[in-house]
Amino acid sequence: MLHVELVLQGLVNGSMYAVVAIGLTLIYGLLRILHVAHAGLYTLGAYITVLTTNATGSLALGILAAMLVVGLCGMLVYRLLYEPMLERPPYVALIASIGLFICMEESYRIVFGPYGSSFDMPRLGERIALGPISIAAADAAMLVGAIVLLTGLAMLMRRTRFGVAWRATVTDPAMARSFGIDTIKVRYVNFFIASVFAAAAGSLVAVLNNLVEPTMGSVPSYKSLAIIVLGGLGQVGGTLAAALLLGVIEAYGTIYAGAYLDRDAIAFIFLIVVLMIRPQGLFARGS
Amino acid sequence: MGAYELTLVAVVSINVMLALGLNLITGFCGQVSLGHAAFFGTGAYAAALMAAAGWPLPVVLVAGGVTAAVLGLLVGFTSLRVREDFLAITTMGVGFVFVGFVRKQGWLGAEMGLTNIPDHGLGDIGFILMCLGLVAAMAAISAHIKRSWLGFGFAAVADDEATARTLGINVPLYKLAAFVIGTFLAGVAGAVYVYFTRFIIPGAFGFTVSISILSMVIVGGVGSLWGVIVAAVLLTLLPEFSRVINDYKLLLYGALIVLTMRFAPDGLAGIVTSLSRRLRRSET
Amino acid sequence: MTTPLLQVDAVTVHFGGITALERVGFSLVAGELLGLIGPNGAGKTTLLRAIIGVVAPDEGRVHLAGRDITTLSTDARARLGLALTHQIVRPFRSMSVIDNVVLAAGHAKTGSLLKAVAAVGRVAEERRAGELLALVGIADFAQANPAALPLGALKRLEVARALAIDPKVLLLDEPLAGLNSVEAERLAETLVRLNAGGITMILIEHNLAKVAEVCARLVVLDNGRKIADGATRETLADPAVVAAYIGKEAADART
Amino acid sequence: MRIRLKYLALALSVTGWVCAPAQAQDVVKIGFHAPLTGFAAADGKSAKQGAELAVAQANAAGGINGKKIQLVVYDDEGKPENTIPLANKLIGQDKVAIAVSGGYSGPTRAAAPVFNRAGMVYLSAYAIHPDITKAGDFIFRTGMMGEVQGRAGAKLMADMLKKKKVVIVAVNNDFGQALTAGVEEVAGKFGLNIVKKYTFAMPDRQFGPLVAQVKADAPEVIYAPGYFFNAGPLVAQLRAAGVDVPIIGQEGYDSQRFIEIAGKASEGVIVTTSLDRDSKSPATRAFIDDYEKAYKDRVDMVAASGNAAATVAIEALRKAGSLDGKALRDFIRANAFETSIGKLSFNGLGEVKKPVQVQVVKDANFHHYAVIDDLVLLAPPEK
Repeated sequence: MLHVELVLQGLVNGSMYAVVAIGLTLIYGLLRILHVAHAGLYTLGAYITVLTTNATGSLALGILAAMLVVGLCGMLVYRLLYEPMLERPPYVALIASIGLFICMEESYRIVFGPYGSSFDMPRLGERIALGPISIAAADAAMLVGAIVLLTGLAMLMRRTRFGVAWRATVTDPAMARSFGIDTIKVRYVNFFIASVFAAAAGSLVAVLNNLVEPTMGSVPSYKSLAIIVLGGLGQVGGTLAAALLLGVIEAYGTIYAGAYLDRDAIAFIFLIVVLMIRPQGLFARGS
Repeated sequence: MGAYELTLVAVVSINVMLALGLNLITGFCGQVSLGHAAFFGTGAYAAALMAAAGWPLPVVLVAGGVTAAVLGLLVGFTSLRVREDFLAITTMGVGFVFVGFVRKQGWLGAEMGLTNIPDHGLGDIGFILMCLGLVAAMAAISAHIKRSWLGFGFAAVADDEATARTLGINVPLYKLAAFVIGTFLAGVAGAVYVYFTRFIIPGAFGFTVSISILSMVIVGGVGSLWGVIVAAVLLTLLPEFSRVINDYKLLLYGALIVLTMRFAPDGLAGIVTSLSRRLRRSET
Repeated sequence: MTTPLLQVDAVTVHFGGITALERVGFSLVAGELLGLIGPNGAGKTTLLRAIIGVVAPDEGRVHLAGRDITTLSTDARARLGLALTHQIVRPFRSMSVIDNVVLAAGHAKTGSLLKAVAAVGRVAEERRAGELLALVGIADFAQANPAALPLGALKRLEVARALAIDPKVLLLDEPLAGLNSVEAERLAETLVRLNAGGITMILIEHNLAKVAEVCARLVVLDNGRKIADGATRETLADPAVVAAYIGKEAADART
Repeated sequence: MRIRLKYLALALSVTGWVCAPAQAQDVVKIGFHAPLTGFAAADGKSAKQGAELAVAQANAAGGINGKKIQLVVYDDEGKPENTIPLANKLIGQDKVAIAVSGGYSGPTRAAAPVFNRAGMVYLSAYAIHPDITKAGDFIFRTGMMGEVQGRAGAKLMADMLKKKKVVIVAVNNDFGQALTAGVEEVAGKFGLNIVKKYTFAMPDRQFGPLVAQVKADAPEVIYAPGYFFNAGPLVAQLRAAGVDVPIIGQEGYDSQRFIEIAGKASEGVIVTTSLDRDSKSPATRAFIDDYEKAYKDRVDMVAASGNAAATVAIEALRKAGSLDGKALRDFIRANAFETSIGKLSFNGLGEVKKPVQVQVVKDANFHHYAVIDDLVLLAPPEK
């Protein structure tokens, strides 16, 4: 029974990683940018969710507002920061992104204060029983939220014009343009969708922890980088699998290796071992 | 100079040493590392153990450097296996594994850190002179490497590994050399840090330290020696200058990095080069 | 008969499920200028890459001056005297044109870490690089940034840089492509002169008239297999070679 | 009363301007550093506000022999190496008379030898590392050492709650390590059985696997050293998982934010701390009331600790008869101080001697539960 719960909790954490990292991998896949500031947008999403919900009393409205505002912010980040540096070596965008992330965290601290914020009314504190096992309602919400979001993304990628355009642009931008695909628009929409995922992750975590803080993006900022690398940079399915796997490994690591290693160290030892064996990532397709 | 300025010089010196070391790896040889603090920390822990065991200062400095270089060699081997973005993330992972490991090691003081480090015995002025001497030596080493055929080879590796190979350059060996020399400098900086603070804790060698060192290298201008030194000094002193605006200090720091990358991605060195070029053009 | 300078035995290269080269072998005597021809996709570039070691063959051996170099790294092969020019130019874009050549001319220094650390002076290498740039006809561009150069000049930079490592065997992957006819004529003359001066060469070239003019002997590849190897005139008349080219052209014409 | 508040506001606005040029003879300066940016910024802000309040109160009451007190505040960023120049700046440029640390152990350990060498009194408000006071006899600690508080926790669990089977879930830093060590030190004496020990990282907010494991361990009590930002989610997740045994927290929990985050789950959580919310002592009442008025926020332990350390500094400046470091040191060593966290006196090492407050969360507020004043058990080290 303990193992069922450990795996389940690992999947809850893993699904949170997945929702953050999916956005990152969409951006990497298209533009080869390691978008560290993605975690700053995630924090913004969490704050907007809590503040809007407290102001209006509606969690749904809070989440919606977060997704919309953060999605637009993501496009803005692309327009103002990344677009002019696409021709530069990749570390330029990486360092710029780190600088932006520092700015974001500091702005949140200055504007919202260092203590963090919570919902006026704690939400989803109950527990749902599913036969012999039971799960906290907040955990269930995280899992269901992640499944809905990721299914939505899968449908978007498979069934819509944008999905086709996205995949064409990733494979060969010049070819995509010659087929009449507006690759510039694809990039903007891509940033919008990725940022919406960041916001959604922020909303879910706000509900899960009942706490949003200026520095809450720090851990996702580097851990999601590890995940997209494990998943084979730019691979959506690989990222999902890597996130869930890492969640479960960390769950076991926390319990059984906690005396020797930090939780973050467990994640990165896993990463390094995998990369030494498969330098292209765990789930990358063959070159 | 008062004690304040003297200690500030020590802090700046340590950061310049770290930036010079990373500049060899990332600037000269093109291997982006997000885990430089791990080598800094390795040197510091080795030095702390040696100093507490009673070894004299010169031995401790060298031991710090050598221990860090051994880890540097190991990480260098990973750079032969993974490249570019993968290498950046791998080195970031090395940083986290280092801190995560040290945090749990009783013999390294775990969270309480290592203490009982003897005085360096040089006096305040003597210590600062040692710091400046080390900075000068490291700058001289960097300058020599840059001028030498080793530096020429590094530039080729940074530019295009495969082509460098067809010209007879043993790329793996060059990369390992960059990692070993660069991390040796970081280890020496770690030993200096130990004598400066007289205790160490795992938190002093975390990811943010790696990021701030890398920022110095990039803001200075990748590969430019003086640019990196100037950036290391400026970025270290920025919080001191901006104590007036305590609350906005870190915001300013982040904004500076963003603006540099956005408008002058070649860093300070790039700004100066383009200015001098413009000046020359207007003269003719 | 003396030992061949370069000996390629039954080299096979697979990319995924595709066989790029299948048991290709030939040998090269010192002083030869060998033409390597074949239709697009025949495996010519892959063969040069396998000889220099950028591509690892799945089977087969490569010998240079009697020494088995199959397991050596690219840089070790370069130090033993193999040089390659790229079909798609790859200058070091962070260096000036002349520095590209100076670096190669310093191969004796960069070949060993200890020498590389100790050595600073570049005078001899700069002189040699200047000569080579003049030889290939781009001395005027010496201080320019490669990014500012026309393709023709970059193709000649490739040749100058490869020559600078003082190769025993020079592998030339379409050095004349992208040059205008005057440039191509001049570079071809230079290559012939260098060959006469003792440098052994393998030349990939599309223009069969040019090949016939320059090379005494040809190796012909088609679909990863060697279909002919011999004196230029006889080889070009070989029905199998004609069929490979014409078949290819016919096939191209159909699409 | 109205006049007093006006002074308070004025004093607050003055202390905000760190670099305002002020003639040395007009003011007496107190040096202060805390982490105002980064992950510990919340604690830094509380400590700063607590200290500022002490200064404002003292200035409203006439300052020091007619001179105004000025608090010189710097951000230590939580970095030891940065705090060394900072301490030297406070001594050399700002010419402060005494200094207070509102920071964590790392920066405080780095600064303590600097102040001690300069012969200047330095008071650590809430950093827990044992090395701090070992730097010399000018260094005092008004907060509890981690080990001492850990011992109090052991007594609370074994003696007062009569629970013997404990699982420890500690934050992985010096605070968690020291508290754990304190419990372990006296576990035998109290017949406490430490079944399992786990740690979590400072930024962790999700404890699913730990919660599942603790539930399987079925302890009688959980000892969980951490801060409100870890403890809020941890307690909520433990309760949501149906773990209903008592949870023992420490001064890191002591913030209204803990209750806001954990919500109903916080009810019944017992913490060992320094601040008694139900205290009748005038010093404590004045602190709580003025703080909540001045900052429109609830007090927390860190604010109280910053306030108490600054109060000791101000009392010494006022009554030692000289601003000389030795005089201040001797005065602090020889006297007891009435502060927001009770009556403080110091042992030969400079460690505070005071009882431990035990508070329980009831109706969304901290309330008095008990006091542990076993001075033998709580005796800090003398060497």
